Amino acid sequence: MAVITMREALNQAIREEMLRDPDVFLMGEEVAEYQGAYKVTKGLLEQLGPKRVIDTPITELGFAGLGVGAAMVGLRPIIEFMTFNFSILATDQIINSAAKMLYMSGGQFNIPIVFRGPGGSAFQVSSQHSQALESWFAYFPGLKVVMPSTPADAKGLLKTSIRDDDPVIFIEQERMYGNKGEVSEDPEFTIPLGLADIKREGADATIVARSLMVPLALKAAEELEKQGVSCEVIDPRTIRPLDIDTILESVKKTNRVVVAEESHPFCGVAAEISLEIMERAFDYLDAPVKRVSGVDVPMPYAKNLEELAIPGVDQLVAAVREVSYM
Amino acid sequence: MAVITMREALNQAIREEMLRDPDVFLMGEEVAEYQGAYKVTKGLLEQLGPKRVIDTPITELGFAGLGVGAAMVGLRPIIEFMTFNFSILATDQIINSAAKMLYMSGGQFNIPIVFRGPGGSAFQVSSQHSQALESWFAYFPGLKVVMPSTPADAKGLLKTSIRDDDPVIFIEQERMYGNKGEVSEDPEFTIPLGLADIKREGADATIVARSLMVPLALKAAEELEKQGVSCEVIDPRTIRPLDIDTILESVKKTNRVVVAEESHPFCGVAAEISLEIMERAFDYLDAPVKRVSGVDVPMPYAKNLEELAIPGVDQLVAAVREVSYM
Amino acid sequence: MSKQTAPSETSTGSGEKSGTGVIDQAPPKAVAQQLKTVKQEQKQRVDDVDRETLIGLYRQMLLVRRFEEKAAEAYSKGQIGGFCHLYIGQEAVAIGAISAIRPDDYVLTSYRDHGHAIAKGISPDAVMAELFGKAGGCSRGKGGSMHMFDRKANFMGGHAIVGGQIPLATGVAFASKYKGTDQVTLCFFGEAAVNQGAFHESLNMAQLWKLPCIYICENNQYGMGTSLDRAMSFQNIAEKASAYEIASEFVDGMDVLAVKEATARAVERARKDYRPTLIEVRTYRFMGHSMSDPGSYRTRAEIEKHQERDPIKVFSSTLKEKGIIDDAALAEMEKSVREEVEQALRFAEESPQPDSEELFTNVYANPIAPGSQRTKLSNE
Amino acid sequence: MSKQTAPSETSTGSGEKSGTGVIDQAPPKAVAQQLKTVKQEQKQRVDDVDRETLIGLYRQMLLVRRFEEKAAEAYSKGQIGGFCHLYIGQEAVAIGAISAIRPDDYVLTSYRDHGHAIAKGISPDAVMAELFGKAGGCSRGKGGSMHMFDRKANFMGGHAIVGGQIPLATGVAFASKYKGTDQVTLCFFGEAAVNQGAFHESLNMAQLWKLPCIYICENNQYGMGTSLDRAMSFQNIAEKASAYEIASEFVDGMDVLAVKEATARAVERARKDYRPTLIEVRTYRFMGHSMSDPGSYRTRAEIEKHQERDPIKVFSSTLKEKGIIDDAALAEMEKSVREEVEQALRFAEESPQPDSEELFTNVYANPIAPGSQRTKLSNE
Ligand SMILES: Cc1ncc(C[n+]2csc(CCOP(=O)(O)OP(=O)(O)O)c2C)c(N)n1
Ligand SMILES: Cc1ncc(C[n+]2csc(CCOP(=O)(O)OP(=O)(O)O)c2C)c(N)n1
Ligand SMILES: [Mg+2]
Ligand SMILES: [Mg+2]
Repeated sequence: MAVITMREALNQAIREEMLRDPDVFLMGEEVAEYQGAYKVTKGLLEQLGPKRVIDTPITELGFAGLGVGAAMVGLRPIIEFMTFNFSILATDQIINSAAKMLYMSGGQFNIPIVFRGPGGSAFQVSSQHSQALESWFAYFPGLKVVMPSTPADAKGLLKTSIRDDDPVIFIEQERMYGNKGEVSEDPEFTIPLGLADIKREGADATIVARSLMVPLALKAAEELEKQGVSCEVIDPRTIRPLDIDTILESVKKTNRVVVAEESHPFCGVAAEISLEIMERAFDYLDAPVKRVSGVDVPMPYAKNLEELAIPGVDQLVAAVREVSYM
Repeated sequence: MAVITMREALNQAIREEMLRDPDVFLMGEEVAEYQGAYKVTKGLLEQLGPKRVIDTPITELGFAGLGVGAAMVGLRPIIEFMTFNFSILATDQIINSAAKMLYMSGGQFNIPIVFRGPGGSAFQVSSQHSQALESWFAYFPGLKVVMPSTPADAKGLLKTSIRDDDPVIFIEQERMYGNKGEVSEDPEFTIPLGLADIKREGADATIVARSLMVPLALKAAEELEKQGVSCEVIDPRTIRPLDIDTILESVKKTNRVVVAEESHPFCGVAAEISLEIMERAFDYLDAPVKRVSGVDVPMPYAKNLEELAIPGVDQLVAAVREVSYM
Repeated sequence: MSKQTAPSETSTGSGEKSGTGVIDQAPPKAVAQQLKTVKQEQKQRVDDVDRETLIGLYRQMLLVRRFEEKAAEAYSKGQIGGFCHLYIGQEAVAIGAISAIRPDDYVLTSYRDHGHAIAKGISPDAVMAELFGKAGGCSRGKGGSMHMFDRKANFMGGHAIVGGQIPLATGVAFASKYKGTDQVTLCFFGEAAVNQGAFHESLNMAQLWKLPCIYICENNQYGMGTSLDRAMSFQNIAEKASAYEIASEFVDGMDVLAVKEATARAVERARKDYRPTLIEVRTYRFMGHSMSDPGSYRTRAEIEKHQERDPIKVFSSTLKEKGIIDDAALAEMEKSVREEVEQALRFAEESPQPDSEELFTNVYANPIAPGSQRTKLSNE
Repeated sequence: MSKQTAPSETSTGSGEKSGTGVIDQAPPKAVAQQLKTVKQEQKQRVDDVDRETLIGLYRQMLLVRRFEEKAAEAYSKGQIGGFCHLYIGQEAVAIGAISAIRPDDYVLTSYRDHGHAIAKGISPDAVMAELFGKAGGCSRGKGGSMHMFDRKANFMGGHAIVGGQIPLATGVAFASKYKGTDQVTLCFFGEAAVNQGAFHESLNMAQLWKLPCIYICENNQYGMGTSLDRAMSFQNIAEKASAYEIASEFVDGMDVLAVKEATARAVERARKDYRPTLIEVRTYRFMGHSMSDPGSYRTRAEIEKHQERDPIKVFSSTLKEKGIIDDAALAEMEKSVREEVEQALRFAEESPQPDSEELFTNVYANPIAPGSQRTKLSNE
């Protein structure tokens, strides 16, 4: 297994699936000649040609809808949003067409499409370019939502998403594109959707973390180990469908939970996870589930403010101590 | 106080505020000559003239953005979405412009705008026309979200929303437009945002319900009274900012909570309310908070299926019995 | 120098124009004149079409008309719910256009989709049952009036968001070119949908990438209660094609043969050269926007004026004058069509409601039961 | 008959066209020719403008240029973060256009907004401090490079969603007409934004309702790495105005006076008659799309060719040839501009970071503390 970056892992996943299945094509702004705004699609135009790797005009609604239409007749589009902030212009086609087509056609037209790109905060790109939208899409039945936190997960989950017969929202984290990890080179390496991963085992408290928060949670767990608290870190990886069972098993063992997210809190994924834990493991909880989120304000530009806007290791440590009544 | 419909109450609110403040104007599809697709804006064109009551082309993104621009220079637009389903096309301007303008301009440009119209389910209008989007908008700091459940609340809250200096998402329920109730005729009658209303007092269990669910919760409470359970029914009325204090006070008294909503469950408002209750009143809970939501599928057309898709009185009764361990 | 540097003149746009009212204010004489012209042109066109096709076209228009009259009746009785947008008056558009394509070509349209569905080959039984929300409906009762679908017929749906089908159709056409087939896609939409950003974005992509999509704007002159000129600054829709350098054509939608011919020209362009076309079809709806529309924005007189050019009446009189059909045959056809519609009604009434379990099916093609993946993995 | 029934001809659109590559492939001789033409035209225009204005225009272009060169330096040192889109090469557009409006008129633009901000009267100090994310910035450090704002200057922002400012500007113009003022609004955007639905929807409303908005498309021929002809099927942007019957003009963006004059004509139309205009300004950016753009989609030769028509160089040589300014005065001006930029840099460096509390301010104009409304009510 080679050590590669998340960016390379995503690139491999797309490349391998495109080589495997001629119905897969890639479309988005600057994905072809420019090699991707964040270089995730590097080399794909050269290898797969302009028929299958397509630069679009800046018309998110239009090309998202075009992708859904192509998927209706059996193609398997990968639609890149340069960032998920711009998917906001395309939500009508994602939510009204992609998510509902199978249902409202009485089972006739499934939509095998992947919408992918970076989401969440980047570095000082301010309010309109720093949005975490996973809860937005996960709200809608008909969509699947995936957020990897390691290069291996990125590759395995993206390959599965491309093979999946339903619309998948695949949210990468721009700050993590350079993160490195071991990744299988087996072209049949995939990771099922709807399966959480225990990133670290522990006995005293559970941290549920996704995407950008996973490495922070692991750091917090290390720090807490020194303080005598053994933390289990669970990464749901797929937000919808959510593997609540894995989380519940952990809760039943540790009796204490912190849910971490970089997104805004209100009606976010942590709220959903907390409710599901409460519904199904209430009697196991020794403390209320603690939520640690990004702050409830638009993202500011100034560096000092931006740093305050996203949860850090210290906050996670404090949260675990709080639920441990330390 | 006259007994009028929710439709008339909304109409009065708009009319009074337009008479009070010449900077208020109303814009949307079919709001003027057609008198509103659901007749909420009846008579306004005649009384206030075509300069202030304006029919638009079917360009939701465009006229939502036009409203935000007009609000930047001091006008106070009321933008009607024929239904909130169509606001999905306009989310970019609501979320990237209206919600963030004050923040990213460092406090210089507030956006006094109301986006309003019917949301949630109607009668057999199928998947694309039956969506509850309150959690979607409430996710974003910068927006306020209001959902009235009685004619009086509708009038008092809409008037306050129009006078408010921030963007307000005001979601009416189409099935409730004909509901009747007493409404003040005092042109200074308003209801503050961020204030929940105790629709019925009770001692044994709390039902938190909004919009369409409020009358159902009241019916359930009547039924439960007969069974010996005294229910308190709380209507938050404003989803953001959420008056969690009123809910907490009730929970501390009853120790049992059901949160009802017609929306999909995942990352919805009930999840948020549950988490906040858990965070701040964990030790008062005698049972986990119980969520009763619309089902987690797109809305089907067939009448028999549609009826199964939205919570009914029976489900609320059963939920209260469940948290009461009956 | 590339051509963008060329135009240096100032174009000053139009001046003030009426911003209200009914747009089609032709005086009575002009209407009579128009009617005469249609009929004359139609008579010439008849010569190029074989008898069977002509009679088939007529029967289809009649079938859609009678079908919808029956649906309106059922709606009034409460047998059909939700929104129900009738196509009465516009039949020549769907029937004419769809008669110019092959069964394996694709069609997408808006919520006003009963006519297109039947024209594309869905049985009236299945369409009526869908209106009734029954299991025998073409979308198994889950879609309703606005969401007719049929995979076998390549009928890719009625879509209820104004303009929503335009990017979708562009994608279906993209797929044909991608796969190298010669299938074309017809995309129908109302004139009010032209104002949506989705129209603009789609036509640009279609011409940029040369996609075999034929955009058919059914200009019935109103979007709900708003007349064209109150919503569109420049109302010559066919000419808007020039902003994308796309082929375009304007055609009279009251003449089924005119629509058929124009579509056939566009189909040729699309099938052979993967080139898109925008066709503006001038038509008129005789009923309200939907079953719940009071319709006070149009005068009785205006509607009646257009009814003189009822595409079915015009066509039957042409066929009679040309000796293609006679009164007896017409009466016979009327009878068989009415029987077909009665049969559809019976089918719909008798079809069962969808099973309650159907509420939860078709959300995902690959549903993932909670925990199922874990089991799968631990079994490995 | 109304005009919509008129066009019955078939327009067949364009045939195959190149779908790739650099669009502006003028041979060297043509460039020289072009340069000569600009200069000749500019010389004639100079005669209609007073000396002080001419020198002011020149100084402003120079100020923006030197300001951004300094910003690029600071960015490389890590003093500025995020995205930073430079305007170098395009200065004649913002400076020329904004010189044709009054201080109480409005300006909105995209993320590429430093030049417009300074041209509209925000001090270089405040713009630089904003880039540095400091409390002294024109958006108090909360907006950054892409979100310059100044209420006093009626500078209504840089906006970071491509096309997002177009509906907003339409609304600002709507408000002027609503209030009955004669203020006009300038809305700047790149040519790639023309493909967004927001452009289409806005221009239709502006002409339908006759709004005093001037849409200025800065056609620098690339949207990031995508050349115009790879994204737009018909590339004559000024002519797209005809799809809305809107006034339009094409102008050379390397000539500050040409831009000023064209804008002045549009302003007249907007101020007097509330009529919108679309102006396509042909320009070119000399730097990458943003500071992080490797820029491999253009050749050095292509950039250099355009640099020959550097709007600042062209204008200084015109002014010299016309005897408006001499080398000594130019050197003097260079010095004072550099001092002004140094001062801005010092200001930005010395300005404090926003207070941590600022994280939570400006979310709402009427914030509602939890529970506060209850107290208020029980006090009543
Ligand atoms: C995005 C969106 N906005 C509004 C509506 C409500 N609506 C349904 S049909 C319609 C009028 C459409 O008119 P047109 O496109 O001319 O088609 P027609 O109904 O005349 O066939 C409107 C406003 C909708 N369904 N979708
Ligand atoms: C809706 C949206 N899509 C994509 C982007 C990313 N992006 C920023 S600038 C740009 C190119 C815009 O080109 P153009 O409109 O020509 O303006 P220019 O940068 O040339 O001034 C792109 C794709 C964005 N900011 N917003
Ligand atoms: Mg119409
Ligand atoms: Mg550009």
